[in-house]
Amino acid sequence: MSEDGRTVRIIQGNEATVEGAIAAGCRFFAGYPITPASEIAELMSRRLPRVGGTFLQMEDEIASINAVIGATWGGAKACTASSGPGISLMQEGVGYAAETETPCVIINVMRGGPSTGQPTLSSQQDVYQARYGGHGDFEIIALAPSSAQEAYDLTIKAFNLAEEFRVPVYVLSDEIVGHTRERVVMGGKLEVLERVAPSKDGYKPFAAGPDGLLRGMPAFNDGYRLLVEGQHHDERGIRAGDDIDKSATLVQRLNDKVRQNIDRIVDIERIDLDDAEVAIVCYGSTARPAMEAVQTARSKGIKAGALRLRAIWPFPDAVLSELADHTKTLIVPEMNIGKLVLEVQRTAGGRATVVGLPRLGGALHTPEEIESAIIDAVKGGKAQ
Amino acid sequence: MSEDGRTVRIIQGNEATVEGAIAAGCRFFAGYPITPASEIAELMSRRLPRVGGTFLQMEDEIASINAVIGATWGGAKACTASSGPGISLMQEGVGYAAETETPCVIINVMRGGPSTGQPTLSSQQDVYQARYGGHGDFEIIALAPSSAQEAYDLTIKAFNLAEEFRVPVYVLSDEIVGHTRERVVMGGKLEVLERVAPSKDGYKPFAAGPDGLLRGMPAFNDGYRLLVEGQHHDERGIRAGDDIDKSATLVQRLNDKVRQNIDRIVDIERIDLDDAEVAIVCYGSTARPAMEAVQTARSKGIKAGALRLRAIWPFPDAVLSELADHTKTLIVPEMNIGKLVLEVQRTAGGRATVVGLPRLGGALHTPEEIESAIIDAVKGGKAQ
Amino acid sequence: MNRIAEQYLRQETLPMIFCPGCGDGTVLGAFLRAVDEMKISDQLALVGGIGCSGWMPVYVNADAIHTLHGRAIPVGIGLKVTRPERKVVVFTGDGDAIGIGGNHFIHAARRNVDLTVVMINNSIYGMTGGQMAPTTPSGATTQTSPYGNPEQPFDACRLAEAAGATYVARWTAGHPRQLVKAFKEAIDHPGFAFIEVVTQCPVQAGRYIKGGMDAPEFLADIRKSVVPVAQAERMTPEELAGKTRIGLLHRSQRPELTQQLAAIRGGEKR
Amino acid sequence: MNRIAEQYLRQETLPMIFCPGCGDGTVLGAFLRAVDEMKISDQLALVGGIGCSGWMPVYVNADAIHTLHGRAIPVGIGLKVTRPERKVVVFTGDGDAIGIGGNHFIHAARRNVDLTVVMINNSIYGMTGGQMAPTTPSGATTQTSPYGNPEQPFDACRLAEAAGATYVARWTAGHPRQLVKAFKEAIDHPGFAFIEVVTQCPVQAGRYIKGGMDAPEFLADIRKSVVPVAQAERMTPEELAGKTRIGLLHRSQRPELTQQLAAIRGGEKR
Amino acid sequence: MRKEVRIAGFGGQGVILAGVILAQAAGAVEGREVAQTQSYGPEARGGAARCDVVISDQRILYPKVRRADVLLAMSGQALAKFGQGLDVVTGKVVVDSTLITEIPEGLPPLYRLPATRLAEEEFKNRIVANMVMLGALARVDDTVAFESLKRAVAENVAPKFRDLNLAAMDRGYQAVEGPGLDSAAGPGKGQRS
Amino acid sequence: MRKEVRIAGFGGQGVILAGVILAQAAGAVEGREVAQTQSYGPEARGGAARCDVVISDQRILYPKVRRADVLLAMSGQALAKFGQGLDVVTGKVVVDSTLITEIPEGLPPLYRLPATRLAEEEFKNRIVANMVMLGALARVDDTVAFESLKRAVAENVAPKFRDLNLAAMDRGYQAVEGPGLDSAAGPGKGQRS
Amino acid sequence: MRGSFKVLIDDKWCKGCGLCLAECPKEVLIWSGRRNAKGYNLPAEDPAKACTGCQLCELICPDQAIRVEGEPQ
Amino acid sequence: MRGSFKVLIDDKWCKGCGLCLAECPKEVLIWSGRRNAKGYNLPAEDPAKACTGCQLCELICPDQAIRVEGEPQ
Ligand SMILES: Cc1ncc(C[n+]2csc(CCOP(=O)(O)OP(=O)(O)O)c2C)c(N)n1
Ligand SMILES: Cc1ncc(C[n+]2csc(CCOP(=O)(O)OP(=O)(O)O)c2C)c(N)n1
Ligand code: SF4
Ligand code: SF4
Ligand code: SF4
Ligand code: SF4
Ligand code: SF4
Ligand code: SF4
Ligand SMILES: [Mg+2]
Ligand SMILES: [Mg+2]
Repeated sequence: MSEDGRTVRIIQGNEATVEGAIAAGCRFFAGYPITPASEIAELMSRRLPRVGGTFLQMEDEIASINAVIGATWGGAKACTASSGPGISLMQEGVGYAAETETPCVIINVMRGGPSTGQPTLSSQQDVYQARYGGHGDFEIIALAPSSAQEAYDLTIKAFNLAEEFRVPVYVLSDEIVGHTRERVVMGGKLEVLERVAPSKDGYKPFAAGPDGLLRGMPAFNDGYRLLVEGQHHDERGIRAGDDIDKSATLVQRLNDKVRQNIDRIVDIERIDLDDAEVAIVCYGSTARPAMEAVQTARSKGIKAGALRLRAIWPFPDAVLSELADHTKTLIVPEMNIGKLVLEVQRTAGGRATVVGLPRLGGALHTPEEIESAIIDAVKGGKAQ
Repeated sequence: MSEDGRTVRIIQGNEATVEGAIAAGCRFFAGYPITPASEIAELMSRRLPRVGGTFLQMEDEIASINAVIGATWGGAKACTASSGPGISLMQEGVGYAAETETPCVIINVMRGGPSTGQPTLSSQQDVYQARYGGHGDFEIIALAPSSAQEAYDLTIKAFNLAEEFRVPVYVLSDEIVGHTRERVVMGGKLEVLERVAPSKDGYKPFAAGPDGLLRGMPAFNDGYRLLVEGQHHDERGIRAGDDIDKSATLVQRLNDKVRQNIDRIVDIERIDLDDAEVAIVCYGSTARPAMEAVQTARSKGIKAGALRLRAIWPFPDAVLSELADHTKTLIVPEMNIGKLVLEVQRTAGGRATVVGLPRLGGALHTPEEIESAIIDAVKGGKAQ
Repeated sequence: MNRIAEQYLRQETLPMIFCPGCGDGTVLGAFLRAVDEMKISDQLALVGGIGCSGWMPVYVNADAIHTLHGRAIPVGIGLKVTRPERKVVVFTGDGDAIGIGGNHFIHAARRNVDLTVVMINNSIYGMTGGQMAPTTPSGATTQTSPYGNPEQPFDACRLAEAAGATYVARWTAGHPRQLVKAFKEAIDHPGFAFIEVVTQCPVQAGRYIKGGMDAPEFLADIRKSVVPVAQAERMTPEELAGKTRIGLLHRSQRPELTQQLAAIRGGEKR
Repeated sequence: MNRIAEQYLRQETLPMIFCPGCGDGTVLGAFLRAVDEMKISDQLALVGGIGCSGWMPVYVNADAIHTLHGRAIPVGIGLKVTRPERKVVVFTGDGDAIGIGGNHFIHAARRNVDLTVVMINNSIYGMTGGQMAPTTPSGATTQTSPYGNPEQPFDACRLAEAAGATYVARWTAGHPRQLVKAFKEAIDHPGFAFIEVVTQCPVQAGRYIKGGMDAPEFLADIRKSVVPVAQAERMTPEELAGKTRIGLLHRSQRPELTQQLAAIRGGEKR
Repeated sequence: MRKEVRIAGFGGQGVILAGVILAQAAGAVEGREVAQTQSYGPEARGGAARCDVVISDQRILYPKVRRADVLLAMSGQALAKFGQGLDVVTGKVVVDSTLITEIPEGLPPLYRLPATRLAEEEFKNRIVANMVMLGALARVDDTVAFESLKRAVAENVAPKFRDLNLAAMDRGYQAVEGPGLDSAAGPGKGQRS
Repeated sequence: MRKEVRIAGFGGQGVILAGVILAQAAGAVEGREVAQTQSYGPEARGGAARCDVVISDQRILYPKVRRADVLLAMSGQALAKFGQGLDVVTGKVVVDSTLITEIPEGLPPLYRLPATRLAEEEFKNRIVANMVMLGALARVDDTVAFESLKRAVAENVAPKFRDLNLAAMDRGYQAVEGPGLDSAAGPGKGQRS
Repeated sequence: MRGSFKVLIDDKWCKGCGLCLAECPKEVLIWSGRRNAKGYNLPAEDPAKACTGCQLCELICPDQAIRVEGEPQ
Repeated sequence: MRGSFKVLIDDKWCKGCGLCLAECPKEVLIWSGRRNAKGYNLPAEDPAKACTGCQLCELICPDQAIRVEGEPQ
């Protein structure tokens, strides 16, 4: 441990995620083993009891997300972790968390799908599932780490955002981030949002402030006599699923509270964008060869840059739209069939050429592969 | 019954769905009750045994979709039906069906969400879930009926497409379509794709033709010695999840077989589009007030038209792109926060103004509301 | 409205959605009386599943969460382990508890988590309009068994015991006083306590299974079908045929989950 | 390779992914012998769950489907009811069958569907690397119970019986001849037949639970821990403590689902 | 011509069945386009019930009732809730005067009959009040022909209840009173041509 | 400077642990950037095992090994599979000559030591062959300092196995033979400055 | 344990299910002929019968609509 | 039931688990000292011992790598 209380360790992204969660105040974890996320549960089972927390291995992922919801209303910061198949099973529970404004964190260490797919190989195929997997209209927040360090940092951030926005927040890690051992600087002065108990005075648990957000987070048996309801409800939590106006108001707010406060969420790294003609839009582990490709291209005098999204949902429409205004070509490398590239296309609105660079099968793009896409773009070789 | 063997009945969309399924050869249904889809299970329980089929009420929706998968490999055309919460639970199973190229039909009678949401009121909130709800990259097909008649017609079509493409096909009905009693013409000469047993000669169950599609559909215990595998696999069905090339080949094909044959799937109704300046892009029950609004607008001399999507997935990019080229404004009314409008925006690529007309709360748009959006558009009142 | 209800119901949520003559209201009344006698309304964490029965907690003026269909128990576990002194009571239907939620049910029993789980057995899916449940008698007609139920029902109490529950009782909506006592015992019991309550559902089960019985007839029918455990012991198998035993069916002691977790947190090696 | 394996294994799928000394291979060998004696390889519909054990069907040269984790039983039901003469055999792990898949398991038993369900009980989640299972002994250390398992295990056979299974047997990987007989009985049994096989998992359970036992030691340890039912009847509770009964534990007759469905299709009112 | 009919009252009064019969009469018997919707599901239990029928000779696009042409009200709550939306000139309201005693202001022409009392007293079966109301509808408006309603009953009601229902319908046809009706109408009036 | 090391052999040989120790030596002890990856999961059981370590003084972007600078091969399969990718001039291969008898053509400079035999015979424990190989790595290449590897062992191996592992590592350092090595090297050579 | 008891039926909550009528061992409760705003039949005390205050009606009433008042004498 | 039996061990499939050695009641099987391509130790028949043909080794071998040949005399 260094003087400022920081320690450096060489650990896997999955372990960094666990340390980040605990540093963020997570004191409850319920999960179910699955490759390549199991280390998160395993390390939680070791660490949590030592900090006064609780680890539960549940009978399945459905029970896990629901236990997380119970624990959150019980007063704990809580999370679960899984991969594709397990995350699919959690969709109903995630929607419940969104509906009831239950802050919680879901870590998806992505592997190749669909179905059992590729248990031991990486992918970024679940980025849309995070947003659209559940039924009904609601917004979530999703962060995508590119390294073990970010697995640590963004997990802390995920817990903070969950508390601030009272939404489920995904950490969209992947097998590569999860299983690569790297240097991680931990501890020190961290920004951690502590849970604040709301005043009981005339308290309406689901009455939002002008920004659409609920203030604080109450717990059961602290005198609130809470009513938490998964049907649409009014500000007191009383069911209103057959009331068109109240239902519309609630659902609109559940979406707007994230959309309209997107500025508090957007998290991007800009690399050499000022004069870039070609920009790589990237996230997660794919961003690593992308950034290397940009370095190499620059060293060859090519005006390339990169926009790395650390927060992918809500999608930063405005940032991309602006980028499209100033860049000729946007290249979007992804370890999937081409998904966020659709968002980039939408926001670019025809004002820049958008090139998808999808990769299936589980192997990370090589920097060379991305570099050659950059060169193609500069040559005008590929078009939308 | 009329001379051509056709009968007319006044029935709910849910009943029309059941009749369509049975007409299409469905002989197995497994489901679990849920409002507003329960009538489908109830009617199946009455009808199927009478045509030699099997109805099972399972312990949950997960069991339902998996029993459907088993029954399909057992030799039956099969389907299940549910609504939001149940469909969320089926996501893993739907992905398995996609991975194993198991033809099956999933009927989602949409209600308001998220979560328990609005059990008795309608929505179109699950259109993205149909496409992106499961983990991993795969394509499904989704049809959206606007009336009881179409609930019948499109259910038949759904079964046919499932057989042709060997994919799960969604019928995205909704509470309004499902519960409105209307005239339905049934029977007569129907186009039904019968299941064809492939030749056993050198048969590789997962070897596709040049169009990416598998030929025919074998059944268990018919001498094939099949191996059906949810992990990525080769043409024989042997697991290959750790083989990057074989995995990439399979996933690419699972997507391409739908994408590249989209012309066989696209199903649209064009109303007064030839000279339209404003076009309503619509689907499902929302299309009804939309079409009425177009009629009224035309009667007032406004150059309005409508493009009604009966097949919403795969999204007909080319059709919309072309429409954007010839139309000033595209208006997209939806009973959700604004979802397919994003696809329209993407495909319009800035070449037409795209206006979302979302509606939450469970009430159908009125024709007047849509008409006034048309008038606004004509006046140039609203922009993207 | 009676005194207990006035004191313990969350008035702004009324009226209750239960149909006229539904047993759920009676069971809820008995629960309120137990709460009153135990003076524990501040310590309660009530959890409801989805189904008519799952609405019961919503009407009680205590901390309550109305969860997803079948998922009340895991939510209850999350509440319990985060503050073990909480009295977590789960209200659930036969479909909710042992239909879709069956896995959580048996696992909670196995872990012997200190929950009280009240299962309303109305032999049917009430809320969704009368489809068969895993408790529907064999041969009974319902909305999804028009030709008679081809399946056989669970004995929920037997299942609970085999899975590991340490307090198992069965009563009916016609035994409100016994229910008050059972609720008190179950809440005090340090482990997984299960109470099955056989209730009349005049609107769905009454219509589809019972050929249109109204609430008083239905309740009378239920009372006829049960025998107290003590009496059952003196009866021959022939006399017992078609009868359901009621009363305290099982009580035992096994390590309880939250205590085991506390030991782990305390650094004890188990 | 022995004659049976040569004849019945799907050669192109080999080698099997099982670790050296894993009991799964032995159980599979016994199954192949039963298939050989019964001459039913054409009628088989094999269903595997996800887990090491779930891979067993993949290696057999018969129609086989490798399903999702926990979902083998509903897939098996779909196969069974569409052609009732099919012999559907489900291979599943303890986690697969009574962990995530517990609900399907008890409901299939309740319905008494004519399936043969073979559950490999290795007391652990093998495939995912040694996490605790619902069968892990209380106090045992695993990758997710580093301070000792705070939970108590299921008795899968007891659960099956309470849920309604009509054939229930338990053997170990050290009883291949008895397994051959049990497979034949179970496949012939017209109803839900459950066989639990206690196996050595030297790589995960061996390492984490058993302090590093190798396969022969582990198997010897398992053999020491079991007693045949007949013998158990003659033993005192003290002698039986910590022992697991093996053999045919339960056999009964109740209406079977596919037959009930056939009756309905035939227009019979049940 | 598009016609919108709303039938409303309590759950348990057979409001839905009345609407279904009406839809069958117009759609199946008369071969016209119909769209029948209703307040739905367990949520409606014990509370209000509503059934809407839109009838037209053309394809019905918007399937919902915007402003009913005729309201059959079977509870005070229903009348209070739905009465106001009607066109005071062209609209019509039929009330069950057994259950509805207070009539709010501002309603269109009002027709009354003691449907529930007639059902209870003359048919010893409260549940046929809905058919009494349907009979009245045929009399006060030409939405569908009375004969079509009768055929719809014959085709959609269990045989053992058929005659009872038909008789109740007849009784409603006769008993309804209001603006422009002969006090004792014979069948034939209100027929659709 | 970016350095890529690949260690490969069978499952059960401790290939992963060797890579982890190497990563700890470079990252935790020497404070450099590292990225260690491995063939993973139950799928790898009984079959091939591989562990890759990338070491650099700058932020490591691409974390995977593209073309290893050093390959430690502990099985014939591993050598056959991974040997070909190396640069024949700058690359280095260290083989466990107990297990690898056939050496394919076209490899870069080759170093050998009978790691498994030394482990079995001298340390009575086959599993320390991985440490023997790591010791050899320190000798043939300056990827990390030998001292750093030793500290990494001290910090990451359970106390009761520590000395055994350190001794095995020393033995490998001494035993390895190949181009440009003194036959009996003392510690100190191969140190990173 | 006779006394002077009064059985108060709350019009607002009663759903006219009839369980109280069936439950009362003394047949104290009868249909009043009145209906509440939702149209439910309401029970009432039969003035000719004497309530024992056993509270069985109060306990069985699903809608908590009954309050038995009075003291055993 | 003595006879002339031969125990064939299939190098390709054997994983060297040792179960056959432990299982043989006659201790016929011993480690051969040979390894297969995957590095697994291979068992072999001890020429000094006589196999009874009981097939216990064949039955227990998880990898179906054993074939006991021969006829009971
Ligand atoms: C995932 C999911 N599936 C189905 C439903 C629909 N649903 C609501 S309640 C219910 C069953 C109610 O039956 P039971 O649990 O027995 O409770 P009851 O109403 O009989 O008290 C069902 C199937 C749902 N809400 N969620
Ligand atoms: C939905 C889902 N959750 C988790 C997993 C990961 N997973 C694969 S196998 C397995 C458990 C294996 O244990 P068991 O069923 O006991 O089989 P074994 O490997 O021990 O034979 C798990 C949790 C998965 N594939 N799918
Ligand atoms: S449907 Fe049955 S269980 Fe539900 S409230 Fe009505 S009577 Fe009660
Ligand atoms: S992990 Fe255990 S159960 Fe799985 S194959 Fe290895 S030894 Fe067998
Ligand atoms: S039991 Fe209660 S609700 Fe039922 S009739 Fe009597 S007072 Fe009314
Ligand atoms: S208190 Fe007892 S006696 Fe009096 S009315 Fe109620 S049930 Fe009858
Ligand atoms: S039992 Fe089989 S796999 Fe094991 S050592 Fe013997 S022959 Fe080899
Ligand atoms: S057949 Fe029997 S005696 Fe012969 S080697 Fe095998 S186990 Fe030993
Ligand atoms: Mg029920
Ligand atoms: Mg297991």
